[in-house]
Amino acid sequence: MTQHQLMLAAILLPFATALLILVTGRWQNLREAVTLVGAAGLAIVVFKLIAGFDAAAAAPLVLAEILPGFKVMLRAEPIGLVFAGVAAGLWGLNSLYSIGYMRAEHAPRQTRFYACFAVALGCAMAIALSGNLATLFVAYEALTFATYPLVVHWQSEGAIQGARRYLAYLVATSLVPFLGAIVWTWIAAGTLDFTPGGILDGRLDDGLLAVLLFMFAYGVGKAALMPLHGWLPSAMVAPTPVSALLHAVAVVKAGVFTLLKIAVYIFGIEVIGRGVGDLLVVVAAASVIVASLMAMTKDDLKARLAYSTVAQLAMVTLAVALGEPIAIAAGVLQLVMHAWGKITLFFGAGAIQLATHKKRLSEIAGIGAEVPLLMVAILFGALSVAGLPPFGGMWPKFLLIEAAVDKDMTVLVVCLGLSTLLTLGYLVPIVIQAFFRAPHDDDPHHLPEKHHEEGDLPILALIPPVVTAAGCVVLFVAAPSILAFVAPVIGLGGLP
Amino acid sequence: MILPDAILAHAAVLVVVLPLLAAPIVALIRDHRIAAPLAILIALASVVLALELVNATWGGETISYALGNWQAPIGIEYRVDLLSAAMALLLTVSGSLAALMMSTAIAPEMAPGDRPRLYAALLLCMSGLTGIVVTGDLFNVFVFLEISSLATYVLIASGSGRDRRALTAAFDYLILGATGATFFVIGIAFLYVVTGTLNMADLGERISDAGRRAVIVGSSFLFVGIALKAAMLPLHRWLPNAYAYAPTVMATFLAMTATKVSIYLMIRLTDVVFHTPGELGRVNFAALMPPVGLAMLVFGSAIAVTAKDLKRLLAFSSIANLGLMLVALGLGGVAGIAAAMINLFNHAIIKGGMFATATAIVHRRGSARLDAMAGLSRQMPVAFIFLVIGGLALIGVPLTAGFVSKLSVVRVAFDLGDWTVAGGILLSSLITVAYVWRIFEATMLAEPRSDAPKGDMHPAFWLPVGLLGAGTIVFGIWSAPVIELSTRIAHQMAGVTP
Amino acid sequence: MESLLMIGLLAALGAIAITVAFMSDLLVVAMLSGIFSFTCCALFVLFDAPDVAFTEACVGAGVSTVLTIAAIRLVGRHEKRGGRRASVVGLVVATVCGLALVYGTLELPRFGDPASPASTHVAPHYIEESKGEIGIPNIVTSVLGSYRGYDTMGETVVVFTAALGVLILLGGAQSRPLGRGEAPARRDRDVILRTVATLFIPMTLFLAPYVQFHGAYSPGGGFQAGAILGGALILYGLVFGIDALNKMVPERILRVIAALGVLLYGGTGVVTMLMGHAFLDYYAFGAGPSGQAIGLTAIELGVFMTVTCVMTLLFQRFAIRGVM
Amino acid sequence: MKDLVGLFPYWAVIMLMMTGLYIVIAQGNLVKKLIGLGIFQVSVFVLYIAVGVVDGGTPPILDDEFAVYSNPLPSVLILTAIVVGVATLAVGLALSVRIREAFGTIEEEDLLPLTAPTHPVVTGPEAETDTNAGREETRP
Repeated sequence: MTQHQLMLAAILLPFATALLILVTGRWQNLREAVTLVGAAGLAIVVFKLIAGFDAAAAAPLVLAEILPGFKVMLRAEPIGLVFAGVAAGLWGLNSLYSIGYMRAEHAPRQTRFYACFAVALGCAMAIALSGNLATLFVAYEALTFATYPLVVHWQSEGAIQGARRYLAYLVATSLVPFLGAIVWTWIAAGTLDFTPGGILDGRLDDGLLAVLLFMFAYGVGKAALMPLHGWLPSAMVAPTPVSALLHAVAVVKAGVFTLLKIAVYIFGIEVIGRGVGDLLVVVAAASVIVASLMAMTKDDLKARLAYSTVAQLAMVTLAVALGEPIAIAAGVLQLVMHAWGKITLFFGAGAIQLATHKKRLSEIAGIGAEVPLLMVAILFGALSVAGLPPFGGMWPKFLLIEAAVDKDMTVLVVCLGLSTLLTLGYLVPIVIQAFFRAPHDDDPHHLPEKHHEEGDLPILALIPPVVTAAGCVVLFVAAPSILAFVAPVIGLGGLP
Repeated sequence: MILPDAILAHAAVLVVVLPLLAAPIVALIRDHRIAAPLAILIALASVVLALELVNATWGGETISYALGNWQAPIGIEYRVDLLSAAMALLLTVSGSLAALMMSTAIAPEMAPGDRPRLYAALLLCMSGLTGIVVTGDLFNVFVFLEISSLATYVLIASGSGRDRRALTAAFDYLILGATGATFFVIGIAFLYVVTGTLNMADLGERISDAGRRAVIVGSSFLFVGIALKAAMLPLHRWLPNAYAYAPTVMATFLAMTATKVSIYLMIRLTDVVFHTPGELGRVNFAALMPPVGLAMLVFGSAIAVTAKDLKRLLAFSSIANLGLMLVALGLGGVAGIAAAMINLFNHAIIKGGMFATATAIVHRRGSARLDAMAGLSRQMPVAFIFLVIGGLALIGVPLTAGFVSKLSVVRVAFDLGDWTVAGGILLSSLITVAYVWRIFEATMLAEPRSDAPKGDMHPAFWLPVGLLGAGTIVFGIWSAPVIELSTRIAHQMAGVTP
Repeated sequence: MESLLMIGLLAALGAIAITVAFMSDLLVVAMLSGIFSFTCCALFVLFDAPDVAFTEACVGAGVSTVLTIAAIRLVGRHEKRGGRRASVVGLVVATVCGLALVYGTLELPRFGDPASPASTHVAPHYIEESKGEIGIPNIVTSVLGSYRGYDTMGETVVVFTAALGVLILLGGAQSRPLGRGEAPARRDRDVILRTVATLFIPMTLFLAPYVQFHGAYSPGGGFQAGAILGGALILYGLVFGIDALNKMVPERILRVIAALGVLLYGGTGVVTMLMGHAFLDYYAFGAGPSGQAIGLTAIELGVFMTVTCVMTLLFQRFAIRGVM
Repeated sequence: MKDLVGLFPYWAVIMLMMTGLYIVIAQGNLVKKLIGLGIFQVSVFVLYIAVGVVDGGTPPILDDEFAVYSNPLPSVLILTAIVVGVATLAVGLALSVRIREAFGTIEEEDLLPLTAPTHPVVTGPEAETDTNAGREETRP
């Protein structure tokens, strides 16, 4: 298949899967088999796309023209392919986990769940492969609406409220600042195509460019830059596999990916680096520290992880704002590493809940003995997210600090170091609590007569976290090849 | 295209006269099972005629048809350009879709013997509105305005089989409509006195020599008369009740046509009578439109959030969308008129689709109250999907026609550097999200009633709902037809060759 | 002399209008509005518009008043006073509009100016050419029937639409037929009325065709004739009871003829079209005035049929309805 | 000054029109509104006819004796408008009859609470007769 056909296949395959899920919804096993086959197929397609990628031959594929000049257009490029690879690779694992989780929870409306999940993946693929800002916006909006039914899944009063906040934040930011910024860009530059080196240089003066950059940074609400991060904790009302999707696979990732694309292909890295992004650096760095501190205060495991995401992904915004090739490289790597690390943590949190019906940090004391393998996986994920070797998460932190040093931003270097400590501070206690504390006897949720074991845990809920934890280690080794893959488009000479 | 030349030569007048003369025949038929197909057939024949008109005027030609062979300004002239032809197409298509649904939709609320008369009233309303858009004579506009208005009052009042408030809604509209029409007549009087002609084109030529004050007052009164029919703030009071209490199928037709014709008149009078693009008369009404339009946008959306009934919600949403059209019109220029036309056509499709779906829901469940629609997503999944499509289009989600509409106006505003307008439009879509989401939460998340009637849409609604829903999507992706048409119209209006 | 008369009539009109605003007995108000219309008729005659005066007398003062009174019988006669807020709004709106109009008149040609654009642009064609083109002396009839015949067709359709509307609103399944003996006419009294009516109705029956066919030479035509005949039938119904009227002209017949009138008018246009001419181009029936004469006769007949039947039908519908 | 005197008839007619408009807006009784509308419209007709008057002219019926005729066009337009007026009146009256039957009143003030969107749905013409204000007066 040609690149064009592969791109179309990558987008259409999840939609076709969704359709098949709806058709086969009545037969649970068949429906879940369809999901898995779809996920495997997508992984293969994206792998072929990456393997066959040739920067010189990557021609755009125009699908439609919504308004004259506002085209729906696809084009493969390295950063997008990296995102596509992450999303496609994690969909299969997430589906396996979903099957285990949803069956164990006896969740209703599972057909809708799997179908929307597939649609969300299709939208993520479209975002990854978009050839211009217009297409990216279209897919970005579609992703918001496709994930709404997932967030509201339990349809309890709390779920409805949380989903409302989720939608309000994302739609409000995308329809006002984001769309406004897109139209402004469109008028100023006369095009929306992603062009290496950017399209805005010389079209607007630097002051206005800084304003525009802020409109994008806050318009892309999915990037959850503080103070517009509120939707992310609200969305925790969703089932855990959905949280994993939001945090690791598609949604937040789509947000920061959008920012990366805008930095590289709309503004141009040098343009941002010459001072346009300076204010955003401050905001993003503050976001990193504040969100980390807030994470430490949360007792609910998933809430803690949510604030952790806000902090970790603010680093990508920070990378974007620095406007240095190394920083962008760090941003791309952070996108990958955080996905694998954070999905491990969410899988773990969900599995703990399945196995022990506990979801608070204070409740899980002593469960390490019951679910040792799971807790080790969680530890791997935590260390990777914190940025310690030998886990993939080390790379982006390292490169980001290097970029800050390059720019002589001593304060920023301190900030980043502090953030690593804070991350350890809010993630490692999970493991410590589980292994080294004795269970409280007065815990009302603790049922002494029933001893929890990993045997209680559906095997499908245990394998995915273990695999992703192992992935974190593998990525430590694989990171240089990812860097080499994206290096040409971001103007990174040799490897650092 | 497909009709013989002998008919083609008269297409401009036939598109009006055919339904006009068919109405008495339909009204006389006793058996509603014969009257309904006849009405549908006539409406479809009008669509064919309107298509021919579009075809004939596509390249920028203007068809002039002298009625009674008395050349204007001695006699009455039908003057069809692309704008008129496209409007005629919109009107006849809307009429046909309403006719297709009508016999099923009103069956529960109207005795069989009364139905043929209602079909006749629909035909009269349609041909009256079509008469307005094809004529080149100002007084003839008034006559056909009255035909359509009288028919509209009756169509609205016939909703009293479900809710007696339809009667007061119709009466309110009658008083306001008749007052508006009288204002229109006063306006004509002033313009006639100072120019001596009723033909719009002739008026346009002679108006430059006319007394300025008389023209200002005349055009102001014309404008107020039209604004009343266009439900322009603060003259909008009739619209919510009229749409909410009219039989839903009639509300579908009205939402697609009635206010649109007023927008047409604004565009037409801007161009033909007053000849100063961007301004209506020597008073700069164009400057008035963006603020009023923005106010309508915000006000309509805000009230829609509080509505407890789907039809009322859609009615207030219509006010908001009319505001958007006025904003586009007020921005002026070729791009502004084009954006207004894009909005006009797309909104007719979107809102028509939503009202048509509401018709199907009311037909099945007897009510469109939001609290009575719990569980709709499971019990009427097809209707629910079309509500979702329409709702997303109202928000302006990409890949729907609503996005094309909104983006085209925002683009013009940005181009002109009008930040308030651009920002206002974008912000107002947030309120849209709020009211559209109320529909979704009511239909998807609320606990269904166990006694809700079973079954999805009646087959009679499949075609209209399906067509309009498909149009919402198709014109959101492949917007070229609507944009090409609107741009050609705008060019023709501004006298520029594309 | 004429100016004095004009001022007097206008003053009377003003007085009536203001009285209407302050009276709360609807019956009196309805009568006053009839008088208002009649006074306007006098003004129309004074302003050289006898055709309009004729029509206003038949339709505005006659049929309208009867319909209003028939409706008042059903809705109650006394109005409730109140609504201070509304009167303030009304006063403001009316004043603003009035001042705007006065401002607009400041540059209008003065009253009766022969050089005004209205008198010099299109109208001279009608006055000078209609004799040759249409061949009848009454210019109003020429313009109404031929030059602007399409408007007149629209007007006929408006009348038909009104009938259709009233039939839907007060007819069919929703109608509540009046019980026998409830009819508004009281046979025991009103001897004088019955006697006068017996004399009057045949006279009007003669008058109607005269007005119809003499419309080419003097004020009159299909509308006026229709309104007169309709008025005669309404009078018959008022005096001898609605049942008698129904017996004489059943509603179904009225409906059919009303529709046929519209079809006759429109059909004339369709025929001219089939003969290869424009819609409503009467020259299709023959060159010069002879063709026009055929066309005008046909359409005037159509108007006459529709107006007569609709006027009667409207009255019938209101009269037949029982009081709640 | 002479010009202003020449405009006097117009102003008198405008006064009449505005009285009619005032009745339409300010009066709460539906039939009274319709009558006000009638006065408003008839006054507009007078304005039209006044516009068509030509000094020393005669009615536009051709005769060898006369040379100056008043403008026939306004007459034609007003003939049409009169008929439109009565058609609107008829439909309006029919509506007020139905409203009286359905709500028991034709006073705007009393109708407002009964027609508020929050009022429960009532179908059919005779469903509610709780407001019987003025019922006795309906029989003349």
